[in-house]
Amino acid sequence: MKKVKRILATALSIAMLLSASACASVDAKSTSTSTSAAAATEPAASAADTTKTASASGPIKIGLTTVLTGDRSLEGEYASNAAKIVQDEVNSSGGVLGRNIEIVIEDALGTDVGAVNAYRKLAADKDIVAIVGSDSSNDNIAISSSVQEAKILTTGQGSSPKLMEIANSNPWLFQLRASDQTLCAALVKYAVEEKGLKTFAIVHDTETASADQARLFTEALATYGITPSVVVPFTSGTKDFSSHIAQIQNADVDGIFAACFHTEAAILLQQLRALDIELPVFGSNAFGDPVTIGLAGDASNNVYSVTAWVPNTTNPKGAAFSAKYTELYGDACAKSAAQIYDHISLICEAIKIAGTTDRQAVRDAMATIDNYQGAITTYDCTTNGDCGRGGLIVQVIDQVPTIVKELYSEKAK
Amino acid sequence: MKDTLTENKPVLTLSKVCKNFGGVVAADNISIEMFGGQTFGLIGPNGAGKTTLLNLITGIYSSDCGQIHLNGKNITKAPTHKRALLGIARTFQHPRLLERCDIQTNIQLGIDLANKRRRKNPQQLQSEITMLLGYAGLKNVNLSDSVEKLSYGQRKMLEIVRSLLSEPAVLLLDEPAAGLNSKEMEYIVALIKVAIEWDIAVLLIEHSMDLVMGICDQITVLNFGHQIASGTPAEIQENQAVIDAYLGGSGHAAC
Amino acid sequence: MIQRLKSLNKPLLLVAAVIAVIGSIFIPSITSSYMLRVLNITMISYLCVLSVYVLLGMCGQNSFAQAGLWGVGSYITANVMMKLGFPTLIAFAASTLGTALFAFVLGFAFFRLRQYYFTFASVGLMAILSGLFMNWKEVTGGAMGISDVPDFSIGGFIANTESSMYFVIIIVCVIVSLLMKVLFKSALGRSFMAIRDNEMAANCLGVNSLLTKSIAFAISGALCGAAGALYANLTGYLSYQSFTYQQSTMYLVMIMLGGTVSPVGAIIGTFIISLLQEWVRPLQNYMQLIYGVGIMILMIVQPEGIIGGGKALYERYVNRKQARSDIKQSL
Amino acid sequence: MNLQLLISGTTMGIVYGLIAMGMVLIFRSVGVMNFAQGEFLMVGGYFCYTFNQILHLPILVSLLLASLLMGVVGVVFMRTSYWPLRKAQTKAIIVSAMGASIALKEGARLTWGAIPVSVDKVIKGTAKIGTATVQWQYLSIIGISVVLMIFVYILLEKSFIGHIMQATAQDQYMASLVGIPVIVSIGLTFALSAIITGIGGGLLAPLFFLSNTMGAASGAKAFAAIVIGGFGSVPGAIVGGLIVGLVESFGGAYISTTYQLVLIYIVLVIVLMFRPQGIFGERIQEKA
Repeated sequence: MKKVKRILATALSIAMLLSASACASVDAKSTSTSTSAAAATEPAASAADTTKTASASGPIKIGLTTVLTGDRSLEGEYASNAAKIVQDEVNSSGGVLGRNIEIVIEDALGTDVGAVNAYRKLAADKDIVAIVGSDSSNDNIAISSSVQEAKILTTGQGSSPKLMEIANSNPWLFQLRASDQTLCAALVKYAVEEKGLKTFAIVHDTETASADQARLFTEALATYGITPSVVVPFTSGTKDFSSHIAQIQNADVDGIFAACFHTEAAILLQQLRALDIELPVFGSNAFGDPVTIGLAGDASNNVYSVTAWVPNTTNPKGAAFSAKYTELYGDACAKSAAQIYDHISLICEAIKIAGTTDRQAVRDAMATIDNYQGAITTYDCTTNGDCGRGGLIVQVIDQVPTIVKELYSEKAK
Repeated sequence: MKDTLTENKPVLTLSKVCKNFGGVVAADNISIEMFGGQTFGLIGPNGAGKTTLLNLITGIYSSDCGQIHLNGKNITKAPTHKRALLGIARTFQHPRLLERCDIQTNIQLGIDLANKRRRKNPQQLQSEITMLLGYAGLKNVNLSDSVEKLSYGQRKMLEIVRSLLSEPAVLLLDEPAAGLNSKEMEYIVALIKVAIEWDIAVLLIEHSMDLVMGICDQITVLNFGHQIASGTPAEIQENQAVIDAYLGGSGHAAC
Repeated sequence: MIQRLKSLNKPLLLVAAVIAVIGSIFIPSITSSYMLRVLNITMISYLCVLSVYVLLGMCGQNSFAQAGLWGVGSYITANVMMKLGFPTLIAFAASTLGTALFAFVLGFAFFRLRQYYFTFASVGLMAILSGLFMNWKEVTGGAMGISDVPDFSIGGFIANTESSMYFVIIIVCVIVSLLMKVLFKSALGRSFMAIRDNEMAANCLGVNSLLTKSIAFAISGALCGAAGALYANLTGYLSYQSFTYQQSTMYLVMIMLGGTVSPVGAIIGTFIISLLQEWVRPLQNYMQLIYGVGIMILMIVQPEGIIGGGKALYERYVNRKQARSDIKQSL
Repeated sequence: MNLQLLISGTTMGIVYGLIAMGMVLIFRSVGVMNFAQGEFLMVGGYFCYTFNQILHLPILVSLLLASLLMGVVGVVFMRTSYWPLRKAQTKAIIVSAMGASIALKEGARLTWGAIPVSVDKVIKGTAKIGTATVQWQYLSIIGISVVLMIFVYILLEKSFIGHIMQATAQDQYMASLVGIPVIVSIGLTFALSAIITGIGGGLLAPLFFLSNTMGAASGAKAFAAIVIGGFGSVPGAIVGGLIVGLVESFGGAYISTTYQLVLIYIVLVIVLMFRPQGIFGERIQEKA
């Protein structure tokens, strides 16, 4: 199925590139064909048609904004796959309130304007009961004012403390994720107390989440009276880390705290190990992610990472989902996918409790949910921010993230 | 309306101006004096450095040595737009108009320059425009048409009209008659007459001898950047060096 | 001939304008807040595209730094309102003039560069600005950006809803468009076009290239600054994600698509591209692909832009008509 | 440390130089900057990935096959996004190239997915140079790049095809008058450019990993390299590349890692201010 889709896509793109050379008449044709093809190969495409009128018997619509296209489209691939799984799963088990659910996906484009437009388009559809925001604190903060306006239950995937503040002051926005504050603190605790390391370097992407995590690492270290010997920031898309590594070497430290996304993480690890720097690396969630491990290969061994999710999780619900994902799509199931699974399940749960699809009722129902067992962890939505409880500290051994410590954090207040 | 002052005081003086590109001498110690209300011919075979001299006067090239004075003001170092403001107007061998604008705008551009010195009163301006367009044979073109609609000759006329409207002290015409038919030649002559009427010093680069000999008060002949002769048309026609330059091996005139 | 046709068009245009005005007044009451936001953003982009029109369309200078200037405007507003606590109008003025000044000074440095060297410098400027937007914590709030920028307000009137902001923006757009018309007819505008069509001839007509180009860049800066101020007030959240090189290229695409010959081109281009972005949403995964190919095809079909192409057609039609009438007369 | 920086700076520099060279070839032949060059890098990388990881061919074979395919891509790209607009103003060509680059990015994502992937290294492991360590992959990149550069030089200066290309680059109309089929010659140039850049992509994949957006970053730096080195000059592109690479590594180590990219562009602007034509370029004199 997937292969076919991809081959078709290639054929299409080439066909259209060629058609571009021909005259306008070709334009109409090629566009229309590709549209239909898109609809055929992309179930969600038909779902995006928001012109259907409301009806009690029709499916319950849940919105999902994610980055399908453009620079951050990795997130979207996982999200839309996961959305399909959870949609089928719920519907095959009798749906919610006896009705099927339908997940309407809009593309956040990886820009503020894109995120807001996508969100508002979903919110404008009266049938949509709740919306899952995209996997970026920036996007979630960007939409927060629209959330106030739209008065519809919205779950944010971002993990930054800033988002937590905003969520706590916004009754409609829930941050269904452990705030980095708790997780980063836990990793520092582990490195200092259980590994007994004294001096650290911090290397981080200046992009929002990573910059935040770096700040939190520093703050947590301060509680042990440790100030990082050197802090080395870099911009997203950095390919050559020699100057960064040089600074770390000069500082000569016991351990490295690192915060960035998959590609940068993998490149950083590879270049570190290539220079025979075997220092322990304590990384943000990306460092324990299958994508990073797949890229970095052996270089990812003996890397510690604080994350909420590993594909080989012990949590039965998570394990089942992870297995299903891999079976359907071939790749290992990443955090972004599991997150969508939990968000949608939680929303369905809220709808069940509310017993209606009235937006206000669903929102109130959400606020009553406490220690709900999801695929990633348990959730406590009694306050809007920092709802995901617990996390994991994993060590990568033979390219497999192995849990060395399970965390259950109290809510950050 | 000529006054005696400008009669004996040169408007534009080039003293020992020289320029060379790499080894090639484009202008070698050229000295010229131009008077208001007179036409000054500049002739010579192709590549004699006529256009270069124009570029030196307008400041597109900076001269290697020598000095240029306009109404006693030294403008040797002044940038092109300054010189234009001080009253040096020119046309180009191939007309350079605002290709993507209408004729009105092109004319207006000349008036803008005049306005930068002092505002003109509208009625007088309007009459001037109609008169000049009349002389230029552009009487019945539509001012709101794009210049793309004009013929090559008409463009050249328009360019001259534009420079005249900018009320220059000196008007430099670079081969205005090249590629024009006899009718259009007459327009050129008419326009130059207007310039003289307005007490403008006209510098005329031209290959068409009849035109030059017919209209110029003074003529200078250039060859390979050297000033080989100067004088009245009559003197020039007698001058042996000139005849050699034209008939001898060193290049030949276009006409 | 054309004169007559134009005069024939006059009443039509008037009617069209009236319809447009009435229509635009009623739009907020009939559209969703989603569509309204799209329109607001589109109109803000229109201001930025106008800035490209002034610089490229009128003065013939191509810049890739417009989104950067837009960002400068936004961050000025955010800082003036939040850190210094000034009211909207002052912030708006500060953004407009501040960005204009910024652009003017840079222009004075960059326009010593001829032809496409300026374009290169502008690419550099854009990269430098986006680097600052992302990392200069004190001013731009770093990557996290600045949230909760206050709403637009004058005296008692606070534009805290989408529709009220819609009217604010549309008023600014109309005023700016009229100013564009004035500029186009002014001596300054003519000197821009003189430089565009032939810089040397322009100099010989007393136009100071460096100064004039810098002024053009300053005006485009002012437009971007105004757009930035409105954007900050509208969304209340600024982050580096918005002010990117890609955004600058989008503005270029918009003006090229609409046609660089007149502000109308800017309007058409902006609306086509912005709305296309939203129309292709149902294609989900494929939207950007179609979008990209769409741009290519449009460019190939209308290299002069839609207005340019339209103008050509119109003139051909006029000429045909003229020719026919001439033949008639000759018979 | 400095030796380390020098070596990594140089290697990165050569890489940028390689991409820049591809851009310069196109610029010289059609006088327009190709805004989709970075995408050539990406597509080349993915072709290499397809042969190497999906069809499990040895890396060198994959590189060869990928480069052949890239030749085709180059021609198709020329035919679709340049040729129809060859008579239009250059801005139109730039815009259509931008459209093409979006289309290529998205096409690649739809074909190969958004999850970044990698390919085999030509030579695994690391080598020691004095106190510095460098991955063999870098060294092989330098090796192959140098070979490619020499190849391009010979092709352009010594071969018949090269002369055809140069003639067309100098004056398309004249070239067509003396019976050179312009479309063929331009097509060849695009193909050559795509091949060079594509191979670059294949070689970089194991170091920087493949994603549909990898083109942009490298493209930007290659652009800086061209401007610094001198527009339209092949040696300029390479020297510019080296400068960018060194500024990146040393600037990062001694000035600021946050503003690495900014530093490069500050250098670019400074160079423009004092020598607009770049180091090797010759200034374009405006004709009076």
